[in-house]
Amino acid sequence: FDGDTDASGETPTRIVAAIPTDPTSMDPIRSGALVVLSVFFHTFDQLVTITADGELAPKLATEWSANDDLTQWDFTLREGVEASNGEAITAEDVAFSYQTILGDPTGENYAYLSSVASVEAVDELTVRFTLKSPFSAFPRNTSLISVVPADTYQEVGADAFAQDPIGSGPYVFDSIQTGVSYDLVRNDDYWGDAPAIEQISLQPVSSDESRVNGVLSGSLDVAPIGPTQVESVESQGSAQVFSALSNGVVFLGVNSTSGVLTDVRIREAIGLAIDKEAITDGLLGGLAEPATTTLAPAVEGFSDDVENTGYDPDRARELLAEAGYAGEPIPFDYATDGRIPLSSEVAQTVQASLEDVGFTIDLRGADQQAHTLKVRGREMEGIYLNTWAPSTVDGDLPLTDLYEPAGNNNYAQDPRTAELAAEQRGVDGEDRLDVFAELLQYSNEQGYYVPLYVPMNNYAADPDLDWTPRADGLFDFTQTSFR
Amino acid sequence: MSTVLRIDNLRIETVGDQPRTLVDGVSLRVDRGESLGVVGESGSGKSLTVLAALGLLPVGTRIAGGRIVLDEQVLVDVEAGVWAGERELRALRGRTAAMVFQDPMSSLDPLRAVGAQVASAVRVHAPRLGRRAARERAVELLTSVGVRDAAERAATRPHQWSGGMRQRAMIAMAIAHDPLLLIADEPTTALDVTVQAQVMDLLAEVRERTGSALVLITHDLGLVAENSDRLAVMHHGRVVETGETRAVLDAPAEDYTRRLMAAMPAESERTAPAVRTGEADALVAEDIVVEYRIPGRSNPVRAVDGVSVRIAAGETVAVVGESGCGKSSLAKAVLGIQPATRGSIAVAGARMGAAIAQRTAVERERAQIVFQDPYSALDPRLTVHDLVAEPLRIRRAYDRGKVAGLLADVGLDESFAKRMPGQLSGGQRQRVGIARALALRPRLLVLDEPVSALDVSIQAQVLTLLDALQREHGLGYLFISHDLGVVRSIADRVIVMQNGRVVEEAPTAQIFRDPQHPFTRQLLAAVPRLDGPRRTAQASSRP
Amino acid sequence: MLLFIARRLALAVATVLAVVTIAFVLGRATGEPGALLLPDNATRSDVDALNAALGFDRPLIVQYLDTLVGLVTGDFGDSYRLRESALGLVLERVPATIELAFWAFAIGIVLAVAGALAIQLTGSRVLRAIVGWAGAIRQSVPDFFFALLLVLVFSVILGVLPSLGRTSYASLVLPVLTLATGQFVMYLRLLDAALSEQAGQDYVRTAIAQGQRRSTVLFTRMLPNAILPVLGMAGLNLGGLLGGTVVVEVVFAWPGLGKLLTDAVSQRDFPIVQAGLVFVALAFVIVNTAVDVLVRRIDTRTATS
Amino acid sequence: MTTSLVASPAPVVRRWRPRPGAVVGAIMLGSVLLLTAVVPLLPGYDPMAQDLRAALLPPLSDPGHPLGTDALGRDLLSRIALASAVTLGMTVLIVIMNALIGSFVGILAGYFGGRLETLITLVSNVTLAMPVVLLLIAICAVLRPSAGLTILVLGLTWWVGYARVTRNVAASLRRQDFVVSPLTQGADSIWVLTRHVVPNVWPHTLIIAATDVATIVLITSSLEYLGLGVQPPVPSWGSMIFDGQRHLAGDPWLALLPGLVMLLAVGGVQFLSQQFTAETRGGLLRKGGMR
Ligand SMILES: Nc1ncnc2c1ncn2[C@@H]1O[C@H](COP(=O)(O)OP(=O)(O)OP(=O)(O)O)[C@@H](O)[C@H]1O
Ligand SMILES: Nc1ncnc2c1ncn2[C@@H]1O[C@H](COP(=O)(O)OP(=O)(O)OP(=O)(O)O)[C@@H](O)[C@H]1O
Ligand SMILES: [Mg+2]
Ligand SMILES: [Mg+2]
Ligand code: NI
Repeated sequence: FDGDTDASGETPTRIVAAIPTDPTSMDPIRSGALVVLSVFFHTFDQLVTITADGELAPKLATEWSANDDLTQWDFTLREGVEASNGEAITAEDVAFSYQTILGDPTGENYAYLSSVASVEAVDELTVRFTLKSPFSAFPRNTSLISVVPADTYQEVGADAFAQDPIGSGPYVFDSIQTGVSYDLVRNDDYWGDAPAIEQISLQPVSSDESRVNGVLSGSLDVAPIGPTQVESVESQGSAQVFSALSNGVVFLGVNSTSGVLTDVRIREAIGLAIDKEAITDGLLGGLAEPATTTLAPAVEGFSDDVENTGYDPDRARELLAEAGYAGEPIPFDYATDGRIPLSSEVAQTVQASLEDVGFTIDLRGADQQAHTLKVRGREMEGIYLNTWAPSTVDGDLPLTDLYEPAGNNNYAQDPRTAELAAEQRGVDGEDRLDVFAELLQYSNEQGYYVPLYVPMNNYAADPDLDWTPRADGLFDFTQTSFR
Repeated sequence: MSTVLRIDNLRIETVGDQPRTLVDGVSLRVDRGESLGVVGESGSGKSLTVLAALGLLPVGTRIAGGRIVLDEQVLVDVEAGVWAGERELRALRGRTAAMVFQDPMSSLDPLRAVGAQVASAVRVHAPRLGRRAARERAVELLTSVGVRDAAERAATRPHQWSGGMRQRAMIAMAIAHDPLLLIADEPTTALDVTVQAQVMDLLAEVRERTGSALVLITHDLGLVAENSDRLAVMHHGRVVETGETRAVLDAPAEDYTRRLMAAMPAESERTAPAVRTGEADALVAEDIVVEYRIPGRSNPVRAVDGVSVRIAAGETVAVVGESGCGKSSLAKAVLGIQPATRGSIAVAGARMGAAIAQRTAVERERAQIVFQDPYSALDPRLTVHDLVAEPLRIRRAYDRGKVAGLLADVGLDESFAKRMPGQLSGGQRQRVGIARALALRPRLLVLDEPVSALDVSIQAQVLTLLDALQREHGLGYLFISHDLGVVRSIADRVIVMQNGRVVEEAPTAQIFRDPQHPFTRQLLAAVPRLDGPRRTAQASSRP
Repeated sequence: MLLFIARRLALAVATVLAVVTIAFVLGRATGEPGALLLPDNATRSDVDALNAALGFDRPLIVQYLDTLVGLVTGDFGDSYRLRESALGLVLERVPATIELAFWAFAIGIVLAVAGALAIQLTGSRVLRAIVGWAGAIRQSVPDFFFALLLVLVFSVILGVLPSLGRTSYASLVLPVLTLATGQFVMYLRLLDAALSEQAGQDYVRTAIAQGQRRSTVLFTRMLPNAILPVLGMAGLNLGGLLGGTVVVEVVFAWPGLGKLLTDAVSQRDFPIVQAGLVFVALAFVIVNTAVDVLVRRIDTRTATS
Repeated sequence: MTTSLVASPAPVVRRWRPRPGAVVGAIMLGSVLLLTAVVPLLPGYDPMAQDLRAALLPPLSDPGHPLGTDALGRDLLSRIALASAVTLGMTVLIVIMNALIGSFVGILAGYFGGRLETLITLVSNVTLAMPVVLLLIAICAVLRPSAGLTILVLGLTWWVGYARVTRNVAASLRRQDFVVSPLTQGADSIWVLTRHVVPNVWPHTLIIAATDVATIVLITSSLEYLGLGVQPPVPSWGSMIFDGQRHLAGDPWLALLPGLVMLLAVGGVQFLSQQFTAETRGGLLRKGGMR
């Protein structure tokens, strides 16, 4: 039984997918939150794209190259690309898009381009980026920036454009009902291969249970679900489950600059006290892997050689005794809802494990937004649960945030980590990976973060859906079809 | 002469595991066109008996034995196992027998226009009558019971009608189908004497027209004397005496009937006044004006308009007048509960502020009040002892012995001290109220209709008590009442009020013998008396 | 009557003003939203720039006056997150919530009236007991769980009704059912008590003594008298009903005001919060004033006392 | 009534005959109270001890965990007992706060009337017009969500029902003679309020409180759904049902057992409270003719 198959038995060509949160504005210049990208990937072209397996691939740009010190990047554009209203997409449009973003520090995309000094159209099909400092992984950041047709955008203005956005992607907007439904139809004039799916409807559904039941009852074709629901969906047989390791890491942030946590032995004891396998296998039902570093294996920059403390509660107790820890309460903040599935259970397990070895933990839940504000205000006093998943599938974004001075999660403010994070940008290939490895190993030894696990992205889907989920959890249905 | 209603050996009990018998072996008979009076103290089973006759017993009670025959139709015969069904009863109600209830306000639907309610009473048994015709008939009926501008008034709701008018509307509904039997359950208790007289006149006039028989339930012997052919006296759920009204009243055979009659206020003035000369006047109130502000209306309602009262120590001054003439407002002004807007008040020789808040505790204790309604005057959660002790406690003069003394003064022995108001009869409550008022040894006692809520028998006890207390303590009484019989037997002087003004003031004897003002005469004429004129439907109108 | 309406109007204005003020105070106390609007790797200075651009660097009193001016002109500004007119967004969601609340209320009260009348008419203890039990059971199941059970039965197992969204009349059924059952229980209790009270009134006895049918008395006399106070309660309950839709909107992905507002509150999207709260408060005072006026028209007793 | 001067005491001993509903209610509520009281005394009681390796044991499968375990391997029986204590405790606190505030406000408004009453109407309108959920989310965004905060916010805002009823009662009491009479004897308003008004108002408060228990339990559990309320690892009925519903397909008892306990308690209180409220239940007068 398949709700999408019509009476004639033809394979369906419309897909209804649930997104977990409301997208913001449909103006790709100003909006750049992750969930919106699930829309923009379909309706706009970006210079490059990141494939489901995390590799960089051409999209609007066919090729790109840098000068020797990696401070100047030239992108060559595809010829004959047109927006759905017929406006040609050239280097001018690319330059306009990037320049507009750079001109507004309050936009959501501004931070992705923090390394860019200037953008110019060299000729019709060449765009040149001049960077403030060397940056080897720069092209990955361009996968997040959508290119708008400059004339149209300027003509109608940003607000009107957001109501009726025009792009050059494989789909065009059919209708937008803010917060309700984002309906796309196939762009038959698209320059690339025509996707099999003709219509896409992206609908925000915030409750886990509702997404599962939506798929099970046929209201949805594909939806992200929580780890506890995987087993029951599988057992129902009326839907298939996709599970794939994500590009994110769930970790404990540690404020190593205040209280007892300034002592590295105590920080180490935290890592030793937590049985990560018990979390991944028991609590998360095997739908996660223990993490060794603050980068997930799928992310560029991950290294197998980096080791973490491992699980050794006895050693943790010893360390605590050595350090003279006398039960000073350590605040432990977590977000009750939002980005980390089962965050409350995970936090409770972590609390129990820590208290097991002698810590006194003061567990404090807050909603995701309050938690985010607190993280970004550097207000965490003890430890906190957080996650980082780079949408570029490259280690650079998290490094900035975790190890550079301006990083929101950087409580240590260790000049050495900042130095290594910057160094990584100036080198390429194996050399770059070595720098990463050194940084991540150092971080683990210092106990600045306690990596917990790499979660899987889980989806329930129509049993006939032929689809490969992306590591970053975003939707891209250009390669998708129904059997 | 055929019988309209016949009740034989009726027994009514409460339902439940341990039934209480409420009405026990009552037999009554009402013949065509005749009028039967049913009297008896409160709770004697009068209402239950007649309600049972129409299958209207309240929830929690049931017929346990006996026989009821209405217009030759056996409604109940417990021994024979006959029980009339809902449908049969419905056909009889309102057509064969109709009822007029005591409280005309609560007996009408507050949300529907009075005319519509009369019209629906018309249509119940004349379903074929169109709405318009029913409405016309309703107006006709209302006009026939003396409602002026009936067509216009029909569209207004009960709360816009006065008590007497509402009772007229109830009667209009009851006579809509010229019933063989009218049952009136205390139809005038809520009304003052003048209106009562009008309503009784109307009932007689209607019966003359329709030939209906009447069952009149009341505890006013004067009322039955004037309005009934035969009389049944009930006591504790039984009929203790029946017979021709005149005969029974002239020569009561039963002890209880005699007691009832003895308790009626004598039709003579007080013989030995208790006025004490030489002491300061209990009350000197000059030119009192009381006004009520009505929210949303610019000029206030003037309830008392320039009244002056002087009461000597040991003197009883009665204030009479019809309902709403400002008697209670005057009393409240004296006490400062509703401050007078003008005028001066002096109690026991001392002038005091208009509002109670302006009076010191010592000033307040000089004037005390006994309230009209003994049920609302006592906090239901306190014991008698605490109730009487309260004024003493307020003044920090509590003393066990004093409380016992006060209770003894009002004739309540120690055994009452621990009871709650709910366990007292109305008369006993009123005595507790008097004890409270006396606790602070006032010079002036304001009595706002202290006996109008009581049965005659209890009324007599309270009046005797008041007289004794006055003699003992030299109290001045401001005695408010609309019962002229009571006033006559207790007051030294009478003030007659109408519309907030004094229309006549004179010693009691003079007022009753030689009333000057027409309004006073009208009041006096309206009082029902045992030897009053008969007000009965003419035998000639009987079929 | 005019004076009465004028007083109610003054009260309404004061209510709305107070709600806005509370919203403002709470809003400013919850912190500045900039950090929530930018991606994880945005820096402190980006966030500060955004907060300044949103006007959070102005003195509080200026911001408050600005809010009040917005209240008067009906311009609450643009949503920080969605970058659209806040009022527009709120109004866009209003129909969905009203649809939900209206049907839940209407069905709840109609069923409650029917149930209460049936209890009175039959006088059946069994019926009252059944209804009492059903009410207790419904009241013991939180809305979110009740909704989930409905979805499991009607969408997943039976497959007859959509489990989420607002696409057709069918999608209205489950959310309305969730809310209406709760409303039903509440109103049934109120009505049953009110009717039982009316049953003891003398005017009922009068009507029966005239030979009226019990059913006629029940429908034409007791019901109007009993329903007036219940209507008053219903008006007051409106705020609660709107609050109660939040959970249902989340479970059924129903694009209503409740979800928009709760999200806006947690995301510190103050223009939406303020526009939404003003709307809710206005709806509340308008409905209640209307109910009061209606009740006073039907029951003229209250007007004179 | 006899007419002799000294009436004999007629003690009004109304035998309290519980209706069947009240008995059932008492048993239901009693069993929950018993559970909360007795389970903590049992040897295996530990609502916090986790054992991820013994997670999601079904009921009756393990002698150590008679009702099984939750997703973190915690003993369900212990947790249900603790949740009952927590939820009932919260509810009782909230109800008491509401009853106190509402009655206080209602009595003042009813007794003094005037401007004070207008002000109180305004305050109650504002609390009614401002959905409590939104208020709580906003406050939780400032302070951390916690049981205390929920108690405080609900306790301070849900009192309008009490205020309305007590205002009416107090307003009608104000006109009663027994309230006026102490004034004529020299008492002040405080005397009248404390000795006559409050004692006569509070039975009404009690009746509302009894029916309000169910409402408060429902509201707090809805708040748990939004993450506002009792914080982990301390359980409440709402959070247990919410956590359990994620396992509804495989391990339904996780949600159903706390749900059942909640039903027993809420239903119990409800049936008990009907004992107070429905004294004169019956059809129109009597049914079925004369009989
Ligand atoms: N529904 C009821 N359930 C139980 N007892 C009742 C009920 N109605 C009346 N009674 C009792 O039956 C007795 C007779 O009541 P009834 O109303 O007939 O008195 P009454 O003579 O009409 O008195 P009154 O003059 O006060 O109207 C009283 O003791 C009363 O308490
Ligand atoms: N609180 C009040 N507000 C407005 N008007 C009032 C108030 N109390 C009494 N009145 C009006 O004042 C007038 C006199 O009332 P009052 O109670 O003094 O009459 P009364 O003579 O005691 O009548 P009754 O015999 O019915 O007790 C009436 O018209 C009444 O409607
Ligand atoms: Mg009677
Ligand atoms: Mg009076
Ligand atoms: Ni007697």
